[in-house]
Amino acid sequence: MSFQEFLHMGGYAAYVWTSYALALVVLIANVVQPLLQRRRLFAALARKRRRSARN
Amino acid sequence: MSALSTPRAMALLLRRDLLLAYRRRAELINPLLFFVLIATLFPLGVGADSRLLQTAGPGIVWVAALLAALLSLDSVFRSDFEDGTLEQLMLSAHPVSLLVLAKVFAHWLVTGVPLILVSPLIGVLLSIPSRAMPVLVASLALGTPVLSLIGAVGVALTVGLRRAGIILSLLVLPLYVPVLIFASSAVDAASSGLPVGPQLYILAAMLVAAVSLAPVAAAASLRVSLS
Amino acid sequence: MVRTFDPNLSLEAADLACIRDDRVLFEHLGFTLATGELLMLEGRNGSGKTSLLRILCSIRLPDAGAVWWCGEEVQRLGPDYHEQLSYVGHKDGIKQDLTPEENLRMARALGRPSPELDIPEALELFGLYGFEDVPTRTLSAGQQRRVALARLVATEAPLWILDEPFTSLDRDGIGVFESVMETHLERGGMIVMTTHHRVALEGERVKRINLTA
Amino acid sequence: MMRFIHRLASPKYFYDVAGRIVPWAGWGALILILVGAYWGLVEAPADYQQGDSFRIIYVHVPAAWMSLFIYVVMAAAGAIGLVWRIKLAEIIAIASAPIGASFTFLALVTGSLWGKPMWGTWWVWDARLTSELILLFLYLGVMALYGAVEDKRMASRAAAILAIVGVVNIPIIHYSVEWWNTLHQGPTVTKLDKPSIAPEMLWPLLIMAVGFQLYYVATVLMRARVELLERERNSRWVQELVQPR
Repeated sequence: MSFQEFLHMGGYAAYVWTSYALALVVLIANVVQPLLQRRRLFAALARKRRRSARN
Repeated sequence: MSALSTPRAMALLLRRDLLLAYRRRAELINPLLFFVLIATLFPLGVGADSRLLQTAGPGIVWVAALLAALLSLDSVFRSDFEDGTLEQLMLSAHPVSLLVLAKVFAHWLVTGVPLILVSPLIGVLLSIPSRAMPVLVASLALGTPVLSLIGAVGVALTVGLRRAGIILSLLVLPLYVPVLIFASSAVDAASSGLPVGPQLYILAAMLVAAVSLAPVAAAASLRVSLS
Repeated sequence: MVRTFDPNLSLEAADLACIRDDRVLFEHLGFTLATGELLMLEGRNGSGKTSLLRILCSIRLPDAGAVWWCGEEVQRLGPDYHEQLSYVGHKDGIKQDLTPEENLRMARALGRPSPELDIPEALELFGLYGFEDVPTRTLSAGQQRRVALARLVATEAPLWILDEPFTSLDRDGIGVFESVMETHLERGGMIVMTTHHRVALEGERVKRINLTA
Repeated sequence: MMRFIHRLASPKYFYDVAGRIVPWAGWGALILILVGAYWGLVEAPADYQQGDSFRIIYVHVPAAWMSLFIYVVMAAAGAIGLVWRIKLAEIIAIASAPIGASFTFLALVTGSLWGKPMWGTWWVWDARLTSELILLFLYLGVMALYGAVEDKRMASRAAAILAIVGVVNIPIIHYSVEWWNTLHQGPTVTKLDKPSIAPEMLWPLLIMAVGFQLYYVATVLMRARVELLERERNSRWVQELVQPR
């Protein structure tokens, strides 16, 4: 099987590759989101700490 | 003097809620009007072909009933929450779930029963054959209490929220799916002269399950919403 | 002969904490209340008085600690505890579309009816004679408050939990309610309350907790 | 054993243990998913009826499994949190919701993408797709309720009750939809049901499924850790974590 054939997926390329791409996006999004949230939280906590340190 | 028996307290609560509904009887008509209105809009939207209406009729009646039930749900606990009587119910000497059951029953009597009574009229508008009318009424009689009971859980969860309406429909409508399926299929089967026993038995089973489980869930939800 | 309550009743709280929107309102709060005692909760607005009352009623869960009624945790007692308490909160807890009499009848159905006072007597005590059969919504705010307070004497519960009971009462109403509280304590009842008014009850039986401190 | 549970229930300990599990589960998931995808896309032979389009199965079916599995986990964790008032269980429940919802979404869209070449339309009221759609609404309801209640402790208890109500209803909904489907569709070929499947097609499916499970473990713990930090932001251990002295 050539690489071309592999990409072609027997004529179903659009469906198969969209499915896998979407799965990839969803899987990555679920990892990235908590990481971002964690960063936001740490930034907020650090801000709060600086504020209270100044007072 | 000891506390009243719980059934007596439930009866008094039921009486109180009916009395309150009677004192605000002008509002009672609204869900009913809504029900009739939706049923009128459908033929205007899809065309008045009587064959088409016959196939779609049972579904339309039931979707309309679902929406009318949803519209009236908010009043189960809302006013009691706002004036603080809900707190008093939670602090009563009786199990909250049974008091909830009494309240839901009162609510069904003033919102569900009128729907059942006008449903033959809607059936005529949607050209449901007259032999299916008893089944239509029976399916509503078994199904609308389930709607009220499941709805009560949803209202109990959202009663503390300021804008509860849209969330309430998101919580409650998916749970209405089985009732919709079996009830409209019963009416459908009846209009084509098929037996309807299984559907009605399943609806009855759902009613039994809802009566025994929903008040407990609603009581637990109220406890969360009030804290 | 006025009936007295069981002298062995007690309300106890230990290590209570309340956190609201990640602000600690109070923590490590505890007290014991015996029959005939009044507990006054003091503190600034927003210091958690209402939250504490709601925890004591078992409407709200404490974030730590527990409340015991006669040695049993109130969350576990449920209705058996509710039977022993009457609560008048911020909201009057009365139906505007019902008459005072109908409101009290419902209250008696939910709790334990008082063997000493019937509904007309309870209303009369609070100066509502002649108003028993008009819709409550036509009454003034002070009169509505009186209906809510009449619930306390129309039912029989040893423990009263009161959130600012004097709100919108006139001087006469305050006087009446103070003497009602006095009688309740003499019978061996207990009261937990918050108020911004100076209350004419004094002596050993009055305990105070300041939440701001 | 009890002591272990008790220690696990302490937020700081949970935070540390979860932090140690996340990389293992995460890398394991990555490897399994890559192996499963390679096997499914390259090694497995094409289906003699459906050609290569059946390869969507390796995403669709595990996602559909996970969507149900996570809902059950969410309801169970919610029930534990409600009954024993264990904060961590509440957090696990609420952290599961968005992950479960995204798997449900994935199952729906891939089902639709699979259906297009098979049925010729994007959407068929097939029993499984319909149930999956309702499941998505149930997830969205839980998330919307959690988002709408301001006090997060109260919100998670409300969401837990809703999840339990949902989990009681899921079998009823599933059964009724299936029954409705046979009634209205007649004998349509249910392509999504595979009575028998060749082992060389099955293996990648199972590997994918385990990979998704591990992925769920990793992401739910990641979310739970962040949620825990947010709720405990005023406690000493979080303060020390943010800015160690």
